[in-house]
Amino acid sequence: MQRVTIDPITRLEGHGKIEIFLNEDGDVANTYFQIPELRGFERFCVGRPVEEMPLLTNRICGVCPEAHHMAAAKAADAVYHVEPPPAGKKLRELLYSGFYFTDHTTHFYALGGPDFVMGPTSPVAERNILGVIHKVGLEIGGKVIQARKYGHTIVEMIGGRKVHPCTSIPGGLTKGITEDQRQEIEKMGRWAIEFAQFSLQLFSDIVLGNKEYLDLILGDIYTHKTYSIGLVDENNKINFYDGKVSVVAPDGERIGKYAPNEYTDWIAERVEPWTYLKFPYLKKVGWKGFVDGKDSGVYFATPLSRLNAADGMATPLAQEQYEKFYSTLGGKPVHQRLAIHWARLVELLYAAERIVELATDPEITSDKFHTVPTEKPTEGVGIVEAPRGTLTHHYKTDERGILTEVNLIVGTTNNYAPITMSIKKAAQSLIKKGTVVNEGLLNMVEMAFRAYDPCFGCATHSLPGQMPLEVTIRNANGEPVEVLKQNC
Amino acid sequence: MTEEKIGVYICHCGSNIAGTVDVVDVAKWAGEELKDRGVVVSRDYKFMCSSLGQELIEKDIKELGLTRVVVGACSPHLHENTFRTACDRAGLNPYLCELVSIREQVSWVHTDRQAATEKSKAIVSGGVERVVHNQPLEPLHVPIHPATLVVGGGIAGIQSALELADAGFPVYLVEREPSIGGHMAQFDKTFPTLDCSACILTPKMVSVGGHKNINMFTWSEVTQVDGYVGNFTVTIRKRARYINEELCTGCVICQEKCPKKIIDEVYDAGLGYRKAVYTPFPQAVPKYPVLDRENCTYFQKGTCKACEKFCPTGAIDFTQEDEYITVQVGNIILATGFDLFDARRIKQYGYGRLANVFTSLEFERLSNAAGPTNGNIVLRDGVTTPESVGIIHCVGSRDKNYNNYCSVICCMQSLKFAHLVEERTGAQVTNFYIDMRTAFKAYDEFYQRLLEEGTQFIRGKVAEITDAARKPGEEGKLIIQVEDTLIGKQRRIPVDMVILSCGLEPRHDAKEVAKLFGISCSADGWYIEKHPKLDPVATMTEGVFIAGCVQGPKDIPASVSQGAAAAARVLGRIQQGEIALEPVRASIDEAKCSGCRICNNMCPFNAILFHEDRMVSEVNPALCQGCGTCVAACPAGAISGTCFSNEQILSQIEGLLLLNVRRPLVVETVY
Amino acid sequence: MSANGKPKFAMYWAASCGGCEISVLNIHEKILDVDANFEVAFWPVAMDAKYKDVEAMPDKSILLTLFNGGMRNKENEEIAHLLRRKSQILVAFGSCACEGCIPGLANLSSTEQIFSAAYQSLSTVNPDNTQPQFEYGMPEGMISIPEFNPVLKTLDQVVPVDYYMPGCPPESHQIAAVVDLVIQVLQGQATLPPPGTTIGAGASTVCDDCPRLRNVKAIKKFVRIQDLNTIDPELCLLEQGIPCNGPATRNGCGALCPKASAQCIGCYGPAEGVVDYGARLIGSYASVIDSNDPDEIERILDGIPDPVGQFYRFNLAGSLMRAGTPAWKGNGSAGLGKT
Amino acid sequence: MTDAFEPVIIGFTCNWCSYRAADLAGTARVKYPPNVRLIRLMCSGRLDPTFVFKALAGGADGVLISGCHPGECHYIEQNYKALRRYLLLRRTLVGMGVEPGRVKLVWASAAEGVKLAEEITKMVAEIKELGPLQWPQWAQGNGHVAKVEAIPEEAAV
Repeated sequence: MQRVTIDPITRLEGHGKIEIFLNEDGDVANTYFQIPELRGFERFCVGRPVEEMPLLTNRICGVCPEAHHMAAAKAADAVYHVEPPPAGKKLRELLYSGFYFTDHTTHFYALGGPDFVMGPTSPVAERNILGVIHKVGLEIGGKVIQARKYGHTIVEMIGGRKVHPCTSIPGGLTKGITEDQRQEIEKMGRWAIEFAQFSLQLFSDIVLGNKEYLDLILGDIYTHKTYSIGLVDENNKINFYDGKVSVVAPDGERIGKYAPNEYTDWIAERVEPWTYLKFPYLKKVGWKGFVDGKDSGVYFATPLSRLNAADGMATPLAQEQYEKFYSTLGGKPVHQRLAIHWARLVELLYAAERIVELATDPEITSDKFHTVPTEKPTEGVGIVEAPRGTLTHHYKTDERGILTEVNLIVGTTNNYAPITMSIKKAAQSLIKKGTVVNEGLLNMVEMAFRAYDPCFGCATHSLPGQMPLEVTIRNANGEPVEVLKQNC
Repeated sequence: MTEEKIGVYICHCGSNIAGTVDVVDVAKWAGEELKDRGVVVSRDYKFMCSSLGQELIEKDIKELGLTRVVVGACSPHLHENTFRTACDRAGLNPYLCELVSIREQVSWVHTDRQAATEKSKAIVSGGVERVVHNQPLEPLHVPIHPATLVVGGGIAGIQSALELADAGFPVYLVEREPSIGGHMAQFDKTFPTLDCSACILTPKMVSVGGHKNINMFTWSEVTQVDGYVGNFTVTIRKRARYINEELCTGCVICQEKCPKKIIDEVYDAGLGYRKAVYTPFPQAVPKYPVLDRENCTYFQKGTCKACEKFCPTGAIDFTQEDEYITVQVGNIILATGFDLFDARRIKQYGYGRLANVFTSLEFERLSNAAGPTNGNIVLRDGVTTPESVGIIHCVGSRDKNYNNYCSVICCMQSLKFAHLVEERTGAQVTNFYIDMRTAFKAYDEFYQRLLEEGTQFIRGKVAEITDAARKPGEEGKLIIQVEDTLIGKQRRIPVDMVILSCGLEPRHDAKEVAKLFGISCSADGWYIEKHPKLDPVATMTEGVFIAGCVQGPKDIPASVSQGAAAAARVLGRIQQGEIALEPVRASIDEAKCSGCRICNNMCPFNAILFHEDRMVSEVNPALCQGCGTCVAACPAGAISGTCFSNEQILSQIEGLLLLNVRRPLVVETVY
Repeated sequence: MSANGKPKFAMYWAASCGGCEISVLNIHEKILDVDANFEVAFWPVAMDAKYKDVEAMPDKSILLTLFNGGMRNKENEEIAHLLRRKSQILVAFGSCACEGCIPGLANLSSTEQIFSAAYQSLSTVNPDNTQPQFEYGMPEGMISIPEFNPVLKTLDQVVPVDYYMPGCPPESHQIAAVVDLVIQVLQGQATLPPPGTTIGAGASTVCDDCPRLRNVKAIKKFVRIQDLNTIDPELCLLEQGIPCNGPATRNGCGALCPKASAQCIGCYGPAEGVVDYGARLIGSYASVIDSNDPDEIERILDGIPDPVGQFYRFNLAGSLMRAGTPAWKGNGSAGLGKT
Repeated sequence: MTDAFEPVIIGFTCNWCSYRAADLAGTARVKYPPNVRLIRLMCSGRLDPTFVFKALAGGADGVLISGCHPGECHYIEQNYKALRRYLLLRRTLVGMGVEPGRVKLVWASAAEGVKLAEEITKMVAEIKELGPLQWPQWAQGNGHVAKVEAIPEEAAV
């Protein structure tokens, strides 16, 4: 038996590692996507005061600390049975929308975008943000950097810091914003809407206008008929900060919605001995292994799944794009994973519109941004939509608000099973009878997991350089038979 | 690894150390094991502190070029100075010498020779690690202001003031009461010689009053003390007398004309009366009366002014206000005396309930010719002369319910009372004592004399004094219930009058006063001397001395000697002109100080100031006493202290734990 | 020096969150200066990252390595040793590498406790208590994951470190400044600070940069921030009873959190020359408690329900008590000089 | 280490009271176990928690802090600062899993040589009960559990 080791790949926490085993015929027997790191947050947060969690859990991920900050703050609210005043909630959501705008921008232009803008078969050296900038023009590159800056500015204004915000506490925030800041945010928001529309235009010009890409998107390689989940408001419209989690079956039927405190009825996690990361699945359906279909509990949580799980967008321009999205791709639900990139842009527009909505809300500059908790702290769950998937924080405390139990289901973790499946499928489709399509394998496997934007992906390609990929094909004894490496 | 060349010297102290510690082994061990820690020579010697021992060190410093010295011998409090001086003679800065105690801390307190030897090694190793971080220092020199503050105008304070003033140096004498004199001025006779208290005290009071070098503040209190030895700034509150001292002749017509009578709780111990404007007693110094505002009809009702009307010199001044006067002094002598134990606290003795139970002070007034009864010893009714009197010793003293200590003077004063009663009334006197304590010159002779005079003595602690008669002969009497421990029987002694020989207690406000002057009280409230035997009048606070009963109960001769002794100590300082202080001081690195102001209230000596402009704190080395509290409090580690720096202590810990010679506790995994 | 004559640059993440990388990216155009002045030899986020390529490099051939992340598993330590060998200048970059950061709090727990918390959590269905195995035989063959260290170590507890750059993450403007410095050094216009120095930060503490009013401190009670009706935007947080770590925390961030009315949580670590960060806070907080009565002091201290977390939030792995190696070791004879 | 566990205790003493008390114990030939090694500070207020951590991390099984009785501090009130720090330090150590009995605060005046000796004897016995401080093992992370949940009210103050 032969094995192919891809190590390291773009990682989540620590390096990701892909093991591909070939059977005697040289076909793919199995693949393993290993996450080789554990830091133990669920243990060492125990004993800490609950108000520390928005600060401690930031450090789970420096790419999406805002998501942990929000989930933790909401869980802490729940622990104290306290509702932030309207201004408090809106400020948090405004911060969060700013973050979404930055994050989605970075991902599309720096990571996902290049595959399409440059073309999947273009030299790897060009398939990065600089390549994009060269192709579409410097002034767009400037816009991209501008967009990231704007998003960070909004985060810093409300969150106190660009990375690892610090202002959310049980019951609201430590500070509000001034009228001047509000105006600045509104200005940036309006610019953001234009930028988002421009980005969607760019996508439809370059990608939708090109049959080759469309086929790639609609092709079977990246299609998994799994469940979709995503946070929706009372009108079943997408909301990143608040609401219930809608669960939609592969056939598009909504099998239910769960409130944060009901998540354990819906989500379960499976432990495999060969990786540090757990595999969440739908408890009601059950774990059937790495397979899709209505009988398998495997689900995914991405921009695409959120569109699938919702009935539409809460803002007008994004709603138009939502409709266009499904009409183009042949109705709901969409299972082709590469469509995640497009869905992400629809969310980008929503985030931008939401920024303006909130920035123009008369309450946003109110000084009533915090409610002092009065009830005895007990237990609480907080859920937000991280860009990379539904993020769940669950705390139990003693009567002083000291944590006695902590459970976290982190964004990307939701997609661990589907990513593994996508990688396997890509490998199977590309490794036949021991013959390997070098560039193809590397790139396609890459695209397979990059579509999910596993944590850190956003950072990966924003520098000139090459994909961190190499495939070693080894025999069963682990001796290298062939080494494929990208040169540039 | 240090560049220093360290010499280690282990003392046998005859057999004091060598008897329990293998000093030769310790010295050998240090020479070998601590070689790579900088030890270049390690010796043991019979008596390091002997001149030969010191020469040994000096020789090595000169010949081997030692840069650090560690001596393993006795406590630094004994010989630190000896060895520092030796180093100094050899040209090594004295503060580069470290004395570690392997006698008091090892050989004298341990028995197991091996354990003691091992511990000695650890202690020496601690000294070696520490000494590397010692810095060469110079003692701080502080000039001494020639003036002195004496607080308390009792006999001790008076003695101090006169000694200093006669030597030609200015003195500020502060007294809380209207007149100086203190308790002694209330007495009639003084034991054992029975000479008249006033006769011996008044001349001294007068010479104080008239002394050109003594600036007297009566009816006054010290409210603030800033600064440090050699240069204190003292604020004195001079309470308004409502008498113009320029004009007053002390004729006391005002006192005669004043319509308001008040029981005199202070001077006459509540037995007599005084006026609202008064001098406490005829020989008062100064002669000016005091107008007591609380009791003055004019101040309370708005009319009267009799005193003003009749004052021949127009010296009455109702507009006077308290004055605050600031003086500079180099030293301070505290002689604030004692309070009498409050006999009411012992319910079963019935004082305050049973009319004819008197306190010692009351009796002093009764027997005083200038007292309320002109020296007639009578019962509360003011007429009846007692036929039998019981005198009870140790009231409030040597009693775990009140004070554990012996008040020293009670036995002798009781004997004095017994003598006076018998002499003046012929009454039968019975003394109730626990132990007779009549040490010191001519005291026991006095006791013998009393025995001959027929005074009865019953050994036993009085259980109760009651007026409840049980037997015939007890009616109308006070019955003293006591167990006579000599015959081992309960006895009931009926008497007409009981005198409680009350003990001495620290002033009720002793603790606040101690805080004001930066000295410390013992648990029972007496001020702590620097050394109970060798330095009884100095305190731990440089420049502050104590004399008389503030330091503990004592009789007049002892108080006088202490007054003189304290003065002598101060004179010595003044003569030197300056004083050398240990350079143990804290300092702040401004580059590291963020001005968080956490250290700002760490210093009871106000040595830390905050510069608003630069937003940094600074230590005034003149005020700093070197306790190091701010060093430990600084969150930024911006404060460091000489002689006890972090480096020194942390290194000493490593040395004590032998980390300097031991293998790592945890071995690193190496690839 | 490489073929193109540009010195080699490397950046690596061990157990970290990626915030350091984001902070580096947030220096925006400066990143191009790095590209212009250095040949990026090794940077997993940016490019091909095969360890054996690094192993193939001659020792000391990388001029500058920014190393972030803690030593959570054996693989982290191997790379630390590898990069130490290959690098002339090794910088402990960010709180994790300098002092362990938040993940260092794991040093209060045993491996067993950490694993059971993770793999027996209340949403985990794990009846036969499966746990990750460092080596595991699948039907297709053996596969392995790096061995989990019993404690999280800081970088300098595993290899000698030349410079420390604190912060969680280090602020972009500080990174930019350091990049400028190194480039100036390359152009001979500046010299490097002495080894062991902390760079990209101040020598004082956060209060130095904090605009809040401060007075002489006398603390009557410590409060949990959510229990305050209003946080005075002008006054020192500690004086409001909020346990702010600013006084003991090295400056360099610009007092971001206190400016946002949130307490400083100490991510820049101890000030210059401090041996134990938490000890400084214990000493200073306690000193300003305004009571001499043991019972009242205890009552006031109840306001700090989690002293270890409060005082060692970022610093536990670098502290005397919970350091992975004996604290006195490698810290100079008096355990000083380490920041 | 010998088979019978002999703890090492580092003692911090105040120059004005407890260090003199130790001297007095010596002059009076009062006996106590040799497990304690003393360091002289000018005042218990100088005690930096760093010293305690340093000692425990360096292999000491216990730390004794001693200063002047409340109200008797040579520097007026600095021993109260020591008290405050001790109480917070003890809470922190408990949080780290160190038994509170391992670090003790004892007031001892210059006159209390006997008391100091008694306290030392008592503490040595208590530490022997507790056994060695497992710091090196904890530092390795092997099975350390923060076993001490609450602070018993036996404050030696």
